[in-house]
Amino acid sequence: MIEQTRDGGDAATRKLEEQKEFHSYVWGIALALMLTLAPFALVHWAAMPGLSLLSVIGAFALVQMVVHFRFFLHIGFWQKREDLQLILFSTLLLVIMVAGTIWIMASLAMRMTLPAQP
Amino acid sequence: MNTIGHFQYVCMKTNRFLSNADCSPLKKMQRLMHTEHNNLRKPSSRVEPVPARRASLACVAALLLAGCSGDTHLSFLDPQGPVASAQRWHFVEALAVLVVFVAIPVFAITPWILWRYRYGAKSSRYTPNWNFYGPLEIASWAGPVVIVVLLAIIVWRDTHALDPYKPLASDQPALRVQVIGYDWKWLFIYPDQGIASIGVFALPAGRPVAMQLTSATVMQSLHIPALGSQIYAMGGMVTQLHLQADRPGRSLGENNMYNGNGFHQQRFTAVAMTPEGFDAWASEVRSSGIALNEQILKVISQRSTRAELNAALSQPRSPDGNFYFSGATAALFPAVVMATMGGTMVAPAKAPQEPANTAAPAARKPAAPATEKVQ
Amino acid sequence: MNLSDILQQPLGRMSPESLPFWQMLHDPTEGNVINGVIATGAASMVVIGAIIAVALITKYRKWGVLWSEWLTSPDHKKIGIMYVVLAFVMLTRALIEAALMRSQQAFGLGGGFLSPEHFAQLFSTHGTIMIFFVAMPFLTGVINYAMPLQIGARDVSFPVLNSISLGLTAAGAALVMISLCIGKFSTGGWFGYPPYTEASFSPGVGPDYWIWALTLASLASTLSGINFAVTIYKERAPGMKLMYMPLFTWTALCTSIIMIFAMPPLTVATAQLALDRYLGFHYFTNEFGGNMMHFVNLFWLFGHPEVYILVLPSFGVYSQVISTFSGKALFGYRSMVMATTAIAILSFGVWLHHFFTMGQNANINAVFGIASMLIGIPTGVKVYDWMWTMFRGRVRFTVPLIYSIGFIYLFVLGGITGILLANPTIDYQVHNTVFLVAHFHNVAIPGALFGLLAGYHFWFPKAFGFRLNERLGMVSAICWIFGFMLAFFPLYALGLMGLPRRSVAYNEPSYVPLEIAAFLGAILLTVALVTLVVQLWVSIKHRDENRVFVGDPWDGRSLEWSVSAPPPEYNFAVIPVVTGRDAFTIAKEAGNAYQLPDTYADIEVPKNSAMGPVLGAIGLALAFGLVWHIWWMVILFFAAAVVTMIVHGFARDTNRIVPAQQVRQEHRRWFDAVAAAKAISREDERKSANQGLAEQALPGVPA
Amino acid sequence: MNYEAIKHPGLNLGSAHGRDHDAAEGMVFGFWVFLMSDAILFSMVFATYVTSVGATAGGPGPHELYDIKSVFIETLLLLASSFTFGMASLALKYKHGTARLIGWLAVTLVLGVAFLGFELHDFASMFSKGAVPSRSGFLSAFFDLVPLHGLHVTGGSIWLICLVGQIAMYGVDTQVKLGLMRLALFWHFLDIVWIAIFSVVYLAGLT
Ligand code: HEA
Ligand code: HEA
Ligand code: CUA
Ligand SMILES: [Cu+2]
Repeated sequence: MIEQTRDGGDAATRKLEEQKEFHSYVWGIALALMLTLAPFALVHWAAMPGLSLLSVIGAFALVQMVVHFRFFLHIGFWQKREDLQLILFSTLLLVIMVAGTIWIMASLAMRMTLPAQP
Repeated sequence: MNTIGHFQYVCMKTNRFLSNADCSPLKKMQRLMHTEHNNLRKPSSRVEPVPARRASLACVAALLLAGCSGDTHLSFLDPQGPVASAQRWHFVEALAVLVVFVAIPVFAITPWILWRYRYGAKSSRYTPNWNFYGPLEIASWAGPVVIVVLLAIIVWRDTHALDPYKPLASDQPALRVQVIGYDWKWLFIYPDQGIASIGVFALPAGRPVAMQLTSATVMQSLHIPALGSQIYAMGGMVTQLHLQADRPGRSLGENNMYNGNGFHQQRFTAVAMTPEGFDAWASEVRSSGIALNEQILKVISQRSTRAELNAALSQPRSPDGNFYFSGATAALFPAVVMATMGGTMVAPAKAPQEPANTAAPAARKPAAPATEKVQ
Repeated sequence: MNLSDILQQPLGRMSPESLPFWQMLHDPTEGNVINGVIATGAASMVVIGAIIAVALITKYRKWGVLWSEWLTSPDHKKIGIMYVVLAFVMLTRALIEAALMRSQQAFGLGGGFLSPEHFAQLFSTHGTIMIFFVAMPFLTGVINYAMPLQIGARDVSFPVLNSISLGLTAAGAALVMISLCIGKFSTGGWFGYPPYTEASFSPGVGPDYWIWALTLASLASTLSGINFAVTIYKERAPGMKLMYMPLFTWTALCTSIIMIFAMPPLTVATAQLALDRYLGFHYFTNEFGGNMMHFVNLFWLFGHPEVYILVLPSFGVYSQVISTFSGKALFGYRSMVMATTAIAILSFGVWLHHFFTMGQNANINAVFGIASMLIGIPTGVKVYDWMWTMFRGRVRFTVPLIYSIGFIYLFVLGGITGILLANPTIDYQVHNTVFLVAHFHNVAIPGALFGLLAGYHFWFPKAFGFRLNERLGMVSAICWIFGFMLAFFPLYALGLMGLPRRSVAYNEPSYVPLEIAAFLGAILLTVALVTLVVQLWVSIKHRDENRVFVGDPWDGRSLEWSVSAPPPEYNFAVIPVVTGRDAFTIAKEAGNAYQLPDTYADIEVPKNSAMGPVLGAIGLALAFGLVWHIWWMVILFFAAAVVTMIVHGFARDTNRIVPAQQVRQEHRRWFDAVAAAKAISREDERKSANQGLAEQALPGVPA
Repeated sequence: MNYEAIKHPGLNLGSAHGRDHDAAEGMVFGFWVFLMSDAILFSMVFATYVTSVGATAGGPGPHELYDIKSVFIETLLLLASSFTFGMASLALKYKHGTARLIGWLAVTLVLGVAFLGFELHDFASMFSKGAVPSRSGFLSAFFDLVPLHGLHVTGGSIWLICLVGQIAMYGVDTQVKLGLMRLALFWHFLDIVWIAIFSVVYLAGLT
């Protein structure tokens, strides 16, 4: 790994690198704060009707998760390596399991209530 | 009230309206023996001392009721109604596809390969590094894909057609039946007739039956193979099942979901009768059945087989192993569903344990008519 | 649970009544005596077995060896062997139970000799043990043994973790064994559906035994899965691309992935059930908004992928075996890999087919039914590619190959019945009948266990340095195959005739002949197992005639055959460089399979660690305390577990060096043996002439 | 172009750490795999919660129980702790010395413990309203999900203390570095789980 030694050896590069990483953390926390504040505010002041509020909360949450992955866990799409694949694969299974569960349980709930007695 | 007499009568009726006439004495005996065997096998000793007189009457009743069981239909391969016969057809179709296109090719080609390319067969072609041949690969994928597509079509069609919740097409209104699973017996309630039964599920031939099921205890699964689908019954929940018998006859009914020691005895007979027969049976039960009151229900809800139930009643009420009740109302079923949900339902007498947490006295009270439906 | 409780009940809810003979002594009815005698007999077998084992080890002064060479060893090969031994011990019990069940049902017309409760315990423990403590340890053991060798690695990525997994699995198994001696195991079947297993319906210790045994086992499997996956990703020999990996390694990878992702739902389900039972929560109760359907859903989210955990490694074994004994490269390697991964992924999308009959709508049932059938496609591709592998090969009918052929036939039948069950319409009829029982034995035995048995015969010479007796192996294989057919085909018919599973008795005389046939089948299966034991004994006795120290008795194709049998603890004196699939075959063809390196380097291997046995023991004690509500024990051992792990974190210097000098010596010794051995042709591979060096003479007839 | 893209992605020691950096490869990947398994665990608990929200069995529901202010504070604490752990990672990677490393870790620990304190306070106030787990299916599901996260945070805190102890004993050696990297992943991962909790449980519950 030629690149490694070069990077590792050079103090100035390392300094730059550190700056960059520090900024990335600052960006991360700033974005995360915003993405937290917004939905809390919306809910606190009940600024929206129920269903659309739910989807907005969901959207904020998803974006914030991506932000965390990107800025705190340093996972990015440009990396074609195991961790990203692993995360995407896990997400796939997670979605299958959770969505399937909700689909099934919702159907069951609908079909198992006591019908109105004539 | 002369209970035994009534029962004899009810049984007789049940029997008479069965137009199935091939009852050889031998088969009667057989059936009788098994009923007896059943009664003697139960673990509880409470039931043993059946007075002799009653026992002999019981024999008579059992004979009458079960006599023509010569052919109790056990299987959907011997279907007695439209659902089961559609299922049989589906089974045959799928099996045929699988046998012809999956089993036979593999079973035929494998031995041929093994023989032709056995180690000793030095003259056969040997290609140690041959590991890819496009057309063969494509065929290996395409074959199964085609088969699955074929099967998927019939799955989609039949799953929708035979959804147990789907009412059966008929020019007659469906007979409503509500089924409550207790440990180790099924209670069939006919709300429109005001009657109920345990051990026998009577239905008029040629008319659809719309069932609602719940369980007063653990999960169970109601299954009458010769008539149609099985479906789970669960506490606090209502499942539905639609069945129909095409002609009079008796079929085996059972629980398929293990629920304890009496599990294998949780059987019943589905008796399809002529419509007039059914009406007469119903009115007979209405006039002479045991009144289905609080107290009886409480006894039923104990963990017991039918025989144990009989012994537990203040006086044995079932000469033939079955029970017939009058005074069953449509309110009973929802009450059980609600009770299970709200928390007042008694767990089996053996068990009740206080929840570990007593910090919430409010929790002990039944929930207000539960609008929050359990999912 | 406060201090006074703890002090007042130092033994929790344990009492003399928990002993298996209590009821028999106090209420000696005929039934109680029969059941009591059987239960006590079983318990004494466990106790006596344990005593004999302890006595023998003490007599031959093997405690030290056992501890330092085996229990604390981080060597994946030894851990693998211990897994298989554990599987075998548990198998003995589960098989006896199976035989008891078959006899009960053979005489089950209206009665039989077992009480319903006893029978319920039999099927519950049999199912639980077979799945979690026979099949799982067996396949984990085989993967452990073979996979690192196949990829040219020195060990798995986390050797100590590996030993911990073994410890926890053994703890779970021990818990199930203890349940024979004190208290009773669950009667809720291997999936323990609530509310039946809730405190209000099963107040005893049974479900608690089940919960904690599964918790230990599933924890262990998750860790194993992580360990294997990382090993395969990170420890491959240089040059071994993913697409160069032997197929067994591929199936090991897919199995690990399933373990990693399928165990959590089980953990959640059992943990929630435990909370219900211990703290009065309401996940699955009938009351207060509990919903047992959650459990069903969660359990099968695990349960279905689980059955592919069972079968995939065996698929891998068949791939190696068929290719090796056909003297031919695996046909359609790429398809095989694709099929394996497809099965692994699809296995997460079909769980609902275990509860078609619960009441969800037809769309859901149809979608999951069709999804289940989709699995038939990749599975079929594998079956066909195995056939094409033998096509134009030189098929040698060794024991592993006989298993493979038995497998192809029987598994196709089992798969077909699986496809039938995947038709919701049909499942509405045969769900929870013995038709289902026949299906899953038909896939689990020929699919999973035959494969593991084939692997056992295949790799045994590698692990111990001598071959197993061929003739007895053949007898046993034939008994397995025909015994299986006789034991389980009748159940298909019985299921179609309406016999529910888990029935202790029945009333239909027409069932009897079929039940008797199944009983005879079970006897034949027992014969097969006994033959297997005899085979092992005979083989050990005659081991010197069958030595294969050189290490390649079957003209193997992957790297595990390129080292001595048994391999040195560091596996490879020099890590091989891989240039293609079937790495060892390539080397043999190129004539550089056996070469001395110029230099040897020091090799770093992990030091022995007591973590595995210690955490296993702590886990067992903790679980036992939980089962019996012995709270001081729970607190004590929970603390012990935490402390142990913390202390382990503080440990340093966990590796030791095997000096180059020693590596060199061992390698030279083996090399001399290679030079001295006579290369034999495949005709002679089952004779004692076979010292493990394969003749490269087979002239490939050009295509 | 930097070496992160060359070595494993995610948190990195960097090549300045030589052998330690290499050793991290398998360890960190293994830990990722574990986290994903844990994610499935959480997701199943989430699924239970989502499908049990209605099962209050006549007992108290989200609106009576959840306190948005408290949750907001908890969220901020956790977010801040993620940031401070990030600072600790930088201190480790760029070798700012043991004191600074331990300093950031200590701040993180304090924030984590404060979070736990608030959470316990929430639970206590729920209990006082009769909202105990055995009251209803809904509350059972709640007390599965949220405390499960809390337990993870507790475990993380204990781990953190142990690592500081190891630093005190051995200095920042390979094992400490590997430990810190994995703990960092764990900590950030718990933050992500918390996002799901405050959105799905609290905010959705209060709409
Ligand atoms: C891997 C799984 C597995 C295996 C191998 C078996 C093997 C056998 N099973 Fe099992 N069985 C189950 C899994 C398994 N079973 C499960 C999950 C249930 C459901 C439980 C429940 O209801 O909840 C069940 C239930 C079950 C029942 C109850 C049926 C009912 O509900 O009515 C019966 C009845 O007879 C039965 C019989 C048998 C028999 C006769 C064998 C054997 O005799 C068949 C012969 C096979 C072997 C003996 C194993 C072969 C392995 C080896 C040879 C390894 C050798 C080892 C080394 C070389 C180290 N089984
Ligand atoms: C090793 C274990 C194993 C394996 C491999 C399988 C494989 C399959 N199983 Fe099985 N199954 C179990 C173990 C296993 N099963 C167990 C233990 C249970 C019961 C649990 C319990 O209730 O206790 C069960 C229950 C079970 C059910 C639930 C039934 C019920 O509860 O009512 C269903 C339903 O769909 C099912 C389906 C399938 C299918 C479709 C496959 C497929 O993977 C099969 C695929 C194979 C083939 C199809 C054959 C080869 C293919 C070809 C030659 C190609 C051409 C074929 C086609 C295109 C169709 N299984
Ligand atoms: Cu009466 Cu036939
Ligand atoms: Cu399945």
